[in-house]
Amino acid sequence: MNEILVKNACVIDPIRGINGDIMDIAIRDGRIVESVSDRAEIIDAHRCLTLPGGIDSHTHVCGTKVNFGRYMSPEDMRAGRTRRHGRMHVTSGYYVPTTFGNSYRYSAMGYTTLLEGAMAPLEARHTHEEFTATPHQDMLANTLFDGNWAVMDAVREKNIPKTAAIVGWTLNAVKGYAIKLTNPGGTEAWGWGEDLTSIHEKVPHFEVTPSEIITTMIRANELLRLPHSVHLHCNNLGKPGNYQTTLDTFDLVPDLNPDRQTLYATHVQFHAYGGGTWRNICSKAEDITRSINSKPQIVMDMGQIMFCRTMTMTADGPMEFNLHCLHHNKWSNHDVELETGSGIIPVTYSKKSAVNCIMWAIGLELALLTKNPWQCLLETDNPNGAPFVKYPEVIGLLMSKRYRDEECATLHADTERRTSLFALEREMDWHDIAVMTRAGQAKALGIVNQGKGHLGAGAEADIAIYPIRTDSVDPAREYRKVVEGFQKTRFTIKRGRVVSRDGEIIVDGANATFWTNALIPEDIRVDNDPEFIRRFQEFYTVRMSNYPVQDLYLPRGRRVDTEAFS
Amino acid sequence: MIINDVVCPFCGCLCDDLELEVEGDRILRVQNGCSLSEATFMNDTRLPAPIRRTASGWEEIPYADAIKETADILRDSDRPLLYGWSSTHGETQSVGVHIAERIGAVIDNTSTVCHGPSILAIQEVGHPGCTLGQVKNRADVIIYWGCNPIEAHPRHMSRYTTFATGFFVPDAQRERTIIVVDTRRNDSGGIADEFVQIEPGGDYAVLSALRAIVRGKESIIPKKVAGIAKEQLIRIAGICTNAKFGAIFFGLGLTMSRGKYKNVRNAIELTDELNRHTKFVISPMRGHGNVYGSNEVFTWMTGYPFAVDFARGIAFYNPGETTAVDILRRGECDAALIVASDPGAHFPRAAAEHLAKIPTVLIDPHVNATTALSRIQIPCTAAGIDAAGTAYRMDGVPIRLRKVIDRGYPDDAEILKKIYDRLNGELGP
Amino acid sequence: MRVILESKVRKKPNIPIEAEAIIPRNFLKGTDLLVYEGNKERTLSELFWIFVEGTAVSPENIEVVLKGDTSRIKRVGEYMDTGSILISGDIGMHCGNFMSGGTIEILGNADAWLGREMRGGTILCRGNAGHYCATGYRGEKKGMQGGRVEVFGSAGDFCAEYLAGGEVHVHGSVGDFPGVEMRGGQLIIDGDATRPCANMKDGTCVILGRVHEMIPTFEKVERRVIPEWNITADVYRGDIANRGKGTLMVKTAGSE
Amino acid sequence: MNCILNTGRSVSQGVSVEHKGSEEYRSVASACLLNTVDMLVLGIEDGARVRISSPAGQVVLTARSSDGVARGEIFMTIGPYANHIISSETHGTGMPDFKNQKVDVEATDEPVLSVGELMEEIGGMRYDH
Repeated sequence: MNEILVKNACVIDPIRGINGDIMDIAIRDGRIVESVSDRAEIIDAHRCLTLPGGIDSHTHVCGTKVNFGRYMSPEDMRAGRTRRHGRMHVTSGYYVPTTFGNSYRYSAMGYTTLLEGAMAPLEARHTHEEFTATPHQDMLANTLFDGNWAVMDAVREKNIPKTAAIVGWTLNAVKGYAIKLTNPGGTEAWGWGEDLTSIHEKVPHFEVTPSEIITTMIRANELLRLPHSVHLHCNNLGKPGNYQTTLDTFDLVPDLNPDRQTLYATHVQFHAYGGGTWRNICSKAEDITRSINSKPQIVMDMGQIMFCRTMTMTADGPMEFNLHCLHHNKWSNHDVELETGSGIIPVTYSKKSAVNCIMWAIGLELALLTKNPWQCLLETDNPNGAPFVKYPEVIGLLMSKRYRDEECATLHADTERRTSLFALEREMDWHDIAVMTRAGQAKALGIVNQGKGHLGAGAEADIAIYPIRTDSVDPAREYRKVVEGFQKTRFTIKRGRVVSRDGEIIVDGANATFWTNALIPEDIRVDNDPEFIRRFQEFYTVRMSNYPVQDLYLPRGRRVDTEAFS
Repeated sequence: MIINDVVCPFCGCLCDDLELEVEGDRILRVQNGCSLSEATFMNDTRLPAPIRRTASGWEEIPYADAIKETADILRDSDRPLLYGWSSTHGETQSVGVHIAERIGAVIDNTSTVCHGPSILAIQEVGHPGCTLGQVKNRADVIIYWGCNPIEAHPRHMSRYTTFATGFFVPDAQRERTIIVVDTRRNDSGGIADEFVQIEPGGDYAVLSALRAIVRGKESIIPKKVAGIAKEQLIRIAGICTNAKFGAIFFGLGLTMSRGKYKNVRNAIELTDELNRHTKFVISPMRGHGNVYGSNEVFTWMTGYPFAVDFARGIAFYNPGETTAVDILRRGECDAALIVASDPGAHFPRAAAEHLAKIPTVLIDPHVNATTALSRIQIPCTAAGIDAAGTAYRMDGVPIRLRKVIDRGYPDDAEILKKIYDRLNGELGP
Repeated sequence: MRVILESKVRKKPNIPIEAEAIIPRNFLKGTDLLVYEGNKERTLSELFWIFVEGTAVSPENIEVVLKGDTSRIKRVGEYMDTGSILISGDIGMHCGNFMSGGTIEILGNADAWLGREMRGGTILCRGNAGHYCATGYRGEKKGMQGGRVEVFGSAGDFCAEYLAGGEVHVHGSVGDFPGVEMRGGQLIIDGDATRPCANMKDGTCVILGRVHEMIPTFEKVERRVIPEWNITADVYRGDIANRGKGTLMVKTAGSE
Repeated sequence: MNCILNTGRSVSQGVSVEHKGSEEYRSVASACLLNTVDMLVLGIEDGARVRISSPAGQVVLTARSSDGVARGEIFMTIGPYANHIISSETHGTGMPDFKNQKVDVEATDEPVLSVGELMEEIGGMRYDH
């Protein structure tokens, strides 16, 4: 029996409605309990800010595309090198760090659960291999369906149960957690070097539109009763004037689930541009947030960019090629047969660039203009907008108007005119930040029931204790203390073990991987469908029997069963 | 017993549609495989037990002794080299990296003498590629440049390109145009619709010329480039820009010839240029079954795909300096651990010679040329035959190799873990 | 102040030494510096006989002299910003990496990556330089960005790859692909060169000797007298394959 | 005769690659493909032996005529015989010149060594099993 008692913690636990109470947290064998024996190890939090472990609901840390980002970037690897010491392996890299680098740095920031934003089913085994080498966070994988041939065929047939059956089989086979659509339909068009420019344009050959794919998948998702909603990267990412596509997409979304959103729209900053060219691009964050504020069925995340050199990587192959033609730097592309695509290019976000400054402002506007913090979560689409180590700065900016003003004074002169950020007075409080960095994620991902995102009895003991005294720090003025405080916890506790102390990793990790298993009626299971099997064997280059990821790739797999079709 | 959908571990194609008949610890029959695959499964003669070289000859020793001695050699080394890793599975590779990190070694894999230059090129300009099924289902133009699939990847054409039926290419042989570019007319050239014979070492110039032509700058190109008439270059550029989906596969003809990675870079930049007109992809024809896996594992663990030097505690990478051939040629390393490969046969003489001068340990199921240069050899399982594990196909698709029989050998990952544990015990935290 | 480092005889003389600590500024505080021999940390005095002559109050007055077998010592002069280093024999790889000021003079030959990613200062190599003389690092967009590298012998392959600024002058010949991926700066080769300036974006290269295998995607602009060099040269623009605007000048045969 | 040595893979090399002690492997790896005209110039016939030398070393091989090989070029499968004469210079790239080693070709009566013998020439000790 392993017991810990965290004493004198200043707890903010939004899911349980606790906001800054000084209390003790009892832990036994990895879970939070009502009380522990007097033999428990004592950790004195000294009234420091204590939150449920951080959850990133959209990050790129593991898998084919991420590793290719590393593979092609030896110049980045020399940016973040640390030696092996104690329990810590060697790490390399700043914006595309090694798996251990990612894991240690997230852990130092108090993060204990990550959702990998994009996993191609055919290459899922790779993602899971890297999950086990990212040992200090529990992992979940968004599974890509945006160009899935079988899905598009079922969508064309307007067959929601069949769509659900294909999704259910695939998630089970590849040990995925949720449905991800990246530029739906566009990644298939990119197989021919083309893209789709509106949600009503037809995918070549398949004769379905993004709008049909999105709406059918939303219904299939609910039919499967998946814990998370459809996770959408909208069409037309990164194009001036794309906000209209984003608004049109939001208008498609019904409200189907009482427990959570019906659509999770990711990195919305990249989808909130007005104007028609890079010269007249402007912010449409007000339009986007007006829509979000009237649609509780949608949750988004920021997709904040920060000024730095980083790497963009996404399943959105055509977008990356367009970006490449603009930047003339290195470009990688990796289309995945019958499923999806991907692209990678390095970028530098600079304050000298009006476009970059506007992008930076839009991310913050989205957060500040969204009334309900549960609807706008904090992330940078790591590493697309910035590496995740920049989160503390984003927190600082949201909490301090003064910090924003200081930054704004250094931006390209056009920024003020083409965004509304300079006029926004809102300063977020500790509770808002707790929502936007863990509680909101847990609710949106549907893992509150798995004991994530809160500190109630029965929850997994994932806890972050930051060296911040909320009673003495004024975040509006002392934003530097806020930024520093969120960079390095005093303690990060993962499933009842102290894994990180003052930024130092002190144990070997033992993470878990969550995946969903929808129980699908025999008569519509696709692995019983001869036509599905025939097409699989004929057009994939791996045999259907070699496709599923074996259980042994998830040494601590946590299956989430759903009563699909019930 | 018949086992279906078995994965062949030999080359980077990782064909996964083999049918094996096995009985006990023997494989009786291989179906669907090429001759390389058949030889891999059928002629699998192993070193029976660990051996140690003495002044008078070779002696068999117990596994425990071999493991202890190996750990001692590595621990006492000031500049150990860990090399190989491509004919085994990912778990072994991953333990190898941990050992390298632990003892401050240089760890390198066989891409160093294969597609290492392709990696250098990709690190300069990226890699527009795709999985092989994308080519199979869509490509109407296929270019094999400096590679000979008929000899090196015998089923590549039938599974993925020339003869493969694809969704958008139902009549593959009629609908696909095949271009072969090489310095000599090999069998693969015989199948081509267009064969382009380049003067040795002329690939770079030809690729530059094609890029300029695709850009509409054909007027500056001389009448002949590396032995190829300008008209043929213009015709090829035309075939490429008119393709619906084009795919370039390249091999050692680019990576090993003069200019090395610059040839590959130029081919990638040609692909990039073609994407401004149509869809084009490019892929290296990776050799060893799991050489791409060694790149993947090294990359996520260290940040670099090969040639990683841990001497300073951190990971450092600089091919030409931290690559195995260079370290051996300069006589730098004072101990070597070779896993699942045969540098004795595949490294130039001077490099191989140094292996015989230092304590070299070989962990490999087979007796090979390196055996003769080693102090100790420890036999182990062969991934894909009597050991299961992950391998990465030449296009990055991860496939699980199966264990089809048990021959009583320990897995190389297990042997390495014992060495690692010993080193950890002796070196402390 | 002059610091003389004379290499000691080593048991394993082929194992490389990494000695980025050897820059003039570091000797202001004494000679208690750490270097690496293979994977082992060593003090400077374990590997060198150290002689210090005179004193200095500022690093620009410090001269470091390396004697003996120094051909396996890497990274000497890395991040050097002032003062001088004199190497009496050959020097190992990466001499003068990231150097921003001061002078390094090598009386013998220099191994590969001499002056890698250099930003300022001067490197004089009286003998030959190895491959990748005055270049950059794998995957990085810019190579040498400033300063001057002068090689009195010849240089190996990929000389001045990714050159982005500063001047590289090789009095002898160079190997394959000099000035490949160049994007700025000036490369002068008194001797012969093979496949010069392939894929160049910008910058200027002058070749006074013979060119082997000219890249076919350079456009000949004119033949003219180049007053600075007192030669008649064919002037090319390229690399057209790479949308380049670089200048390559090749002395015409017989012109003086 | 001065030639350029080119090397590559072949099916028969691949088939016997894990049996480097075998006669089959020896015959594949020690074959030296020459242009027919070059063989005439050297005054040798198919199956005759040639000594190939380079600054890196020398090795005796069996000559085989091949139309696919250009004049002035010789072709071998990758392996220990080819490597016996290939320089370990990598031009700072890690990759030796496996495709363009300058060599000298002459007729000889000396025997073709086994792989084990080649390895013993560079300090190894054969293991026979």
